[in-house]
Amino acid sequence: MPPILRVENVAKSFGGVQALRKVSLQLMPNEILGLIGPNGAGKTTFFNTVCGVFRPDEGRVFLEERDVTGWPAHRIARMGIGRTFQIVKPFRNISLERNVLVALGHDRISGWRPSMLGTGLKAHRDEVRRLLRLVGLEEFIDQTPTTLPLGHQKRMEISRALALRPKVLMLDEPFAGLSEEDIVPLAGVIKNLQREGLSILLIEHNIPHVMELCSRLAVLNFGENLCDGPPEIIRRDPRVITAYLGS
Amino acid sequence: MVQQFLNGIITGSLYALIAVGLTMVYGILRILHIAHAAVFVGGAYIGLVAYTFTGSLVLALIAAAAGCSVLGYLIQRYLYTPMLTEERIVPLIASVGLFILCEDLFRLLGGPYIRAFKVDLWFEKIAFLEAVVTAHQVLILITTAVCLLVVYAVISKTKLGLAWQATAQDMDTARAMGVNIRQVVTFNFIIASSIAAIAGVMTAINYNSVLPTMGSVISYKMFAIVVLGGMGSIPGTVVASLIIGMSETFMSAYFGFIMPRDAIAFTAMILILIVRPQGLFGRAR
Amino acid sequence: MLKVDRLSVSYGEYRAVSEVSFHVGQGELVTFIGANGAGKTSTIRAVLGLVQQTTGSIWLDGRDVTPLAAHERVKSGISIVPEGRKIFPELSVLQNLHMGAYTLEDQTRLARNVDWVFELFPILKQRRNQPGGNLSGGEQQMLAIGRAVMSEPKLLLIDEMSMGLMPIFVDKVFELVKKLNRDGMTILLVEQNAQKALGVADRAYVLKTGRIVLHDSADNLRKNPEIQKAYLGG
Amino acid sequence: MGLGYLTTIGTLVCIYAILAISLNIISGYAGQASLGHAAFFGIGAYASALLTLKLGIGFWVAAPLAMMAAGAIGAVVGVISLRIKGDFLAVTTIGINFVIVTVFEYSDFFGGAYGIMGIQYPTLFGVKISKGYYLLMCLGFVGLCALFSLLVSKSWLGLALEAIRENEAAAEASGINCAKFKIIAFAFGCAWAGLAGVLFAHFMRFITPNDFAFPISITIVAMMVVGGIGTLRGPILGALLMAALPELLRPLANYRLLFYGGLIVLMTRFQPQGLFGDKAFILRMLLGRGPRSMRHSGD
Amino acid sequence: GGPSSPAAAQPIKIGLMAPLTGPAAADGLSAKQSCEMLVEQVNAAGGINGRKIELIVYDDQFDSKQAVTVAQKMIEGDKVVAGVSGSYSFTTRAAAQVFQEEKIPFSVGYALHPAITEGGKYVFRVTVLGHVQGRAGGYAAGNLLKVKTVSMLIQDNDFGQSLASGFREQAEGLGVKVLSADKFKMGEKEFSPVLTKIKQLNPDLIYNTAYPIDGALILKQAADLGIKTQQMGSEGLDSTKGFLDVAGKAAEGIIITTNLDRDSKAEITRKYLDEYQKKYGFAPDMTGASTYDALLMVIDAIKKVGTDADKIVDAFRAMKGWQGVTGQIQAFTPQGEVIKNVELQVVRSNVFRHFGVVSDLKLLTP
Ligand SMILES: Nc1ncnc2c1ncn2[C@@H]1O[C@H](COP(=O)(O)OP(=O)(O)OP(=O)(O)O)[C@@H](O)[C@H]1O
Ligand SMILES: Nc1ncnc2c1ncn2[C@@H]1O[C@H](COP(=O)(O)OP(=O)(O)OP(=O)(O)O)[C@@H](O)[C@H]1O
Ligand SMILES: [Mg+2]
Ligand SMILES: [Mg+2]
Repeated sequence: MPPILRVENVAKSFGGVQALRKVSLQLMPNEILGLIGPNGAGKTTFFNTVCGVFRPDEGRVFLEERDVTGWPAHRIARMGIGRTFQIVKPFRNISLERNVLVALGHDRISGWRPSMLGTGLKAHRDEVRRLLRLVGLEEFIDQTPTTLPLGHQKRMEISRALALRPKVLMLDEPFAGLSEEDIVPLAGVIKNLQREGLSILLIEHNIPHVMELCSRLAVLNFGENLCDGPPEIIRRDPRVITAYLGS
Repeated sequence: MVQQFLNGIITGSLYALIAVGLTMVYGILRILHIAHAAVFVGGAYIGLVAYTFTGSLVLALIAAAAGCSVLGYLIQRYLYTPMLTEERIVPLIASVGLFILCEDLFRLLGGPYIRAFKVDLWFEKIAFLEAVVTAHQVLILITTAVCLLVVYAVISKTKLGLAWQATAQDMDTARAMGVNIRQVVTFNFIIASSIAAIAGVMTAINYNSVLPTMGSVISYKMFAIVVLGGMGSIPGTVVASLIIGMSETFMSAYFGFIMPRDAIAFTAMILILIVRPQGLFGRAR
Repeated sequence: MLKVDRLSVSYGEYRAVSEVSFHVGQGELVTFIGANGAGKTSTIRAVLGLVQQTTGSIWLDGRDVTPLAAHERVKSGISIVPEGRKIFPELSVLQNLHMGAYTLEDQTRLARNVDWVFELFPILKQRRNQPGGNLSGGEQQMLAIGRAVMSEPKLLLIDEMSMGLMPIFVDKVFELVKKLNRDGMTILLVEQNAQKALGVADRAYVLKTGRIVLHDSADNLRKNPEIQKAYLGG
Repeated sequence: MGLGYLTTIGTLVCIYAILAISLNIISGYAGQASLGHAAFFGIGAYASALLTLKLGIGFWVAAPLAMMAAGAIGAVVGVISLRIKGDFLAVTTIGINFVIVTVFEYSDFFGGAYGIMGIQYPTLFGVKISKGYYLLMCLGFVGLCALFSLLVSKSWLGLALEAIRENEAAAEASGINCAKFKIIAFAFGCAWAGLAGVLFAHFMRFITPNDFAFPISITIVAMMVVGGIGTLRGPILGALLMAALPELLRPLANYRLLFYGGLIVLMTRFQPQGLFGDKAFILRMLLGRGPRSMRHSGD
Repeated sequence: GGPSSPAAAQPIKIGLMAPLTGPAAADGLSAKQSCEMLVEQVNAAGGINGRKIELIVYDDQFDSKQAVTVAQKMIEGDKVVAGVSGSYSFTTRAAAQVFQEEKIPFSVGYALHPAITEGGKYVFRVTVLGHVQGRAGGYAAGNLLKVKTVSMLIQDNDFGQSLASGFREQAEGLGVKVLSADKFKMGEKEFSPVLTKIKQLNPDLIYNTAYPIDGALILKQAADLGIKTQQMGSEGLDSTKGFLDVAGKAAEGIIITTNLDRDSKAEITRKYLDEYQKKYGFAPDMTGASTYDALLMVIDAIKKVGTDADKIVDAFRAMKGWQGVTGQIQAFTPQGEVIKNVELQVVRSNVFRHFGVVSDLKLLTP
């Protein structure tokens, strides 16, 4: 089976800082791949490069074997990559409903069809509700993100990414800042999504949950692949232990 | 050629003197402070009154700076600060309203007519290399240099300057670091307004005139400079002032009929911004 | 050291914290645990005077600081690691640290503290002249922690300490907190990693929808089966 | 009061209302600062004046052409807005206003400093429209413009613009082509401003570059802000209020401008979300909702 | 006091529009003060056939939209029998249209835009067209000053443009060479760059079409740069407070074309100058004098024929040889443009003095 997302030797530097030296990665269909590595290893930069926020200095990105390197972010999003942000970026002053609706309507908005001046957006409220319910935010549907605690905002971003009906979901530290109480159901949701056929790439420092959730781990260090493999093996890799996990 | 170069420098330094205050205000509150021009005109009027009574330019400058500090403080305290949480265009419009109000107030108080502001300095002009500089122009150059150096030193070398920058970026967090926001903002406005006052007096004596509408061109044109400099960067403002001063001078000297000076300033700004959207000294975001 | 009496925080009509009372003794390390939206951040910000609509009173060192503005409270020896890091994005790393020591007058101590922070987090030293906004999430978190300890506070408020930090550093910062506490610093810690937080704390309060529902020594809470189930993933 | 006087003011109010509504599409919905809206007002006016005078085209053909001209140049500003953002864009649009007015003022093709004279009232089926009917026609266009704005805000397009206003990075990640929609917002907003220009030119029948200078842009922004940015009723009512204000203040004679400025200060200071915005005092009174807890006082 | 008027007589209303606020407030005030003085004088002398005059003054704020509403308001609301413009060109042009449509006589003071009178027969102007005045300047340059070369500084509005085009036409016709022609914007302050260039060209004459403050700065900066060339200006500089005070000794020797001769022997002019000085404490400007004449003509016409609009218009048209503050009107063209002499004034010891007069009819007829 070909990988759904294939990244080859991408490099990216900011002025003097080489955030990615050479990173390759393959995400197989229907897997949860954990991307871990020390702070500043280049994980977020990697996400941004794949999603089209940055153009890589070198290397190529393939989505379902199609070269999408250098495509603008919105096109990649429409091609089927949904993502969340490490530092949350909600649409701050509009309701959660409209936050999610934006992504839900991406295909309606993109084309010049009659639906663009469409009949009430309200018609999609049920779908939005479903997406918010998934992450436990249904009751906040009419509130704006500014009035919600950080943890809620992060979960809203997952709903929003799912509204794109993506093939690949990329989550940047979804558990950070969430209490254990909230993580457990969210991890369940992620697992479910995978079962329903989504491929998921996950950056996370919460090792116990990563180990449990991911079928495979890839480790970045100083902008390079350190190693990858099943969680049990990675956990015992001495290089990973010294660079990242600690005793 | 030498003369044109001098003309450019002098125009540029007057611009810098006015724009630096705007840059400071923008730098800390992120407000496009149109009413800065009203402070500038206020300075010219106060200076004129003080000079008429005392006959001393130094006293006139001090009086203008003091008066405008109060004006600046009031604007900051009772108009801008309560509006900080609003959309940024709201304080801008408030500022426009204030500018209209002040301009008309000056007209009502000082009459619509132009008033001469004649100050004789200890020499009249210096001629060298087939160029001429008047005493007023020399005074402008010196004042500008001193004011700008002082501001630059404060901002880049002192804790207060650091607090200014921090406050500009995140007021809440700056407060959490122990910055007395109110004091810092007040101080910023006092310095900015004092410099505007000094610029007002300098402009008035250079052109031997004070009139209610002398701020109207300045009110928006200075933004071309502030933006070109990178919004909030003092060295950027100085360089931008000189660029605009020079381009206006050389354009109007050699192609004077193509467009008015304001349009030259804005054209220069737009062209440079298209190449460098963050301004000359701004940081790319 | 810190005594909070019937503190309430509202946002408009919504009351996020209702009448919570708690205290943190001199040299204690106290932690707050609670789900998202329980009101932890609101409480911490209220202690520092950063939220507007509050009622109740806050005592610091036996002094009523309720009428004081935020910056005055900071002067009397509080500092904070804010939720979401709140790094000054356009100040350099070094300038960010200097801002942390805004209330510290002594230049030599400032320089020493900078060195100390750089020693704790070597990556910050490498990035010292870069704008804080360009750092990675974890690097920013380190900077936020470093910035907070720069002023040698008497009372340190930490909102989400380990957020975004890699595992080695999680251990490291908990050790750091423990050490600071042992050296005499009073600490109020909000942390999602309840397991670790209870491991270092002396006492803990459990918040739920704006109220304190439980309060006990850390050891006892760790053994409490309900807490284990809800917050410790056990 | 005389009918002619009232129709004159009414027509001007309509023209301003179209300007404020159209600016609101750019600034209120899409969140893009524009302090040069008068330039597009001018483009519409000049285009229609020249088309009718020089080419002898009728009003009803010239009007859409003029709208297109303004919209096309608006789209160019949209392209510029992709690169220059935020306050930089705001000041750039001031510059664009200056440059465009300079073009009118310094090229003989546009009548130079003398302006353009002899523009005619439009005819409908060969009959010259009278002042009263012209006002009705303008009202009709205000209605169309408001309807357009309403459709935008209720449609996917409006949602996309809102997303761009709130956060561009997140909008891109949600599949929104920010570049395209910014250009669309500018193009539509400016095209409507162009229509206002058409109406203005044929009403005044004499236009000079002065009529489209930067202070007019500021007036339009002020109408939008004073009324309530981001809403539809805000700009309309704001235009009504602000365009009538100079006449309402006429009894103050010499103190007119003083009060005008003062009122702007007071309105923005105490009703920063607009007199008719969502949180407005007036609206609350009318709808009988009790006073909400006041905003926190700033430090 | 004059004879008391019958109580039943309604006052005759005449409208005045002027920029009383905004950037041109000084000129508006001059116009308003002059007209108020005139109305006081006429009323004190018993009014017109026993009826008092009531002056309705409106502010146009230097805005053509307001000019239109103000015109409507004075015609419909106040039912004025005639209107007077003490305002600039573009506002006056916009208002003229309304007066023409409503068929109310409109007498224009100092606005120079050529198209103002194009509106129709109800619109008149008491000052000469900018183009004509420019021609007079060119004539003076070539024939009286006998200069060979000239540099022009042209204000980029209709005022400056029309003066400059007339000047250029006439001067070039007389063999004067135009070395440079630079435009500048109203409110410009820094002329050193262009003056530096002009200094190198070294013309015999510098002609500017500036308003008072800009003109004062041109002269002052020219003096600072050591330029000793003869200067010439237009009625735009005919202001004591705005021009002479600011330019100071730099103004010495400049010649301007205007329609107010401050050394005039005519009694009406003397009286105006003296009384204005007495009443307001400073010497009046051309803008005041012209607007005064515009109003005075209306009053004289009403005295003759009553308040019927068409009769007033006809009376206007018949006013050959009418003497006003700003000189004697030779005739009106069918357009409604005035034909009268252009005065040349020179500044000596910081006051305007008589220098000459241009009275060539061929040149003065638009
Ligand atoms: N815009 C930028 N300019 C300069 N340097 C940058 C920029 N963005 C990231 N960096 C640097 O690149 C490196 C990689 O950053 P990145 O955000 O990808 O790390 P990360 O692996 O996501 O770390 P974390 O786990 O802390 O989030 C960091 O050292 C950071 O300082
Ligand atoms: N600015 C605000 N306006 C309105 N409501 C707010 C605001 N900030 C927080 N809230 C509400 O107050 C409640 C408490 O929020 P707070 O941020 O204190 O929770 P928390 O315990 O820190 O949560 P988290 O663990 O997610 O950080 C939440 O329900 C939130 O919705
Ligand atoms: Mg990261
Ligand atoms: Mg929190």
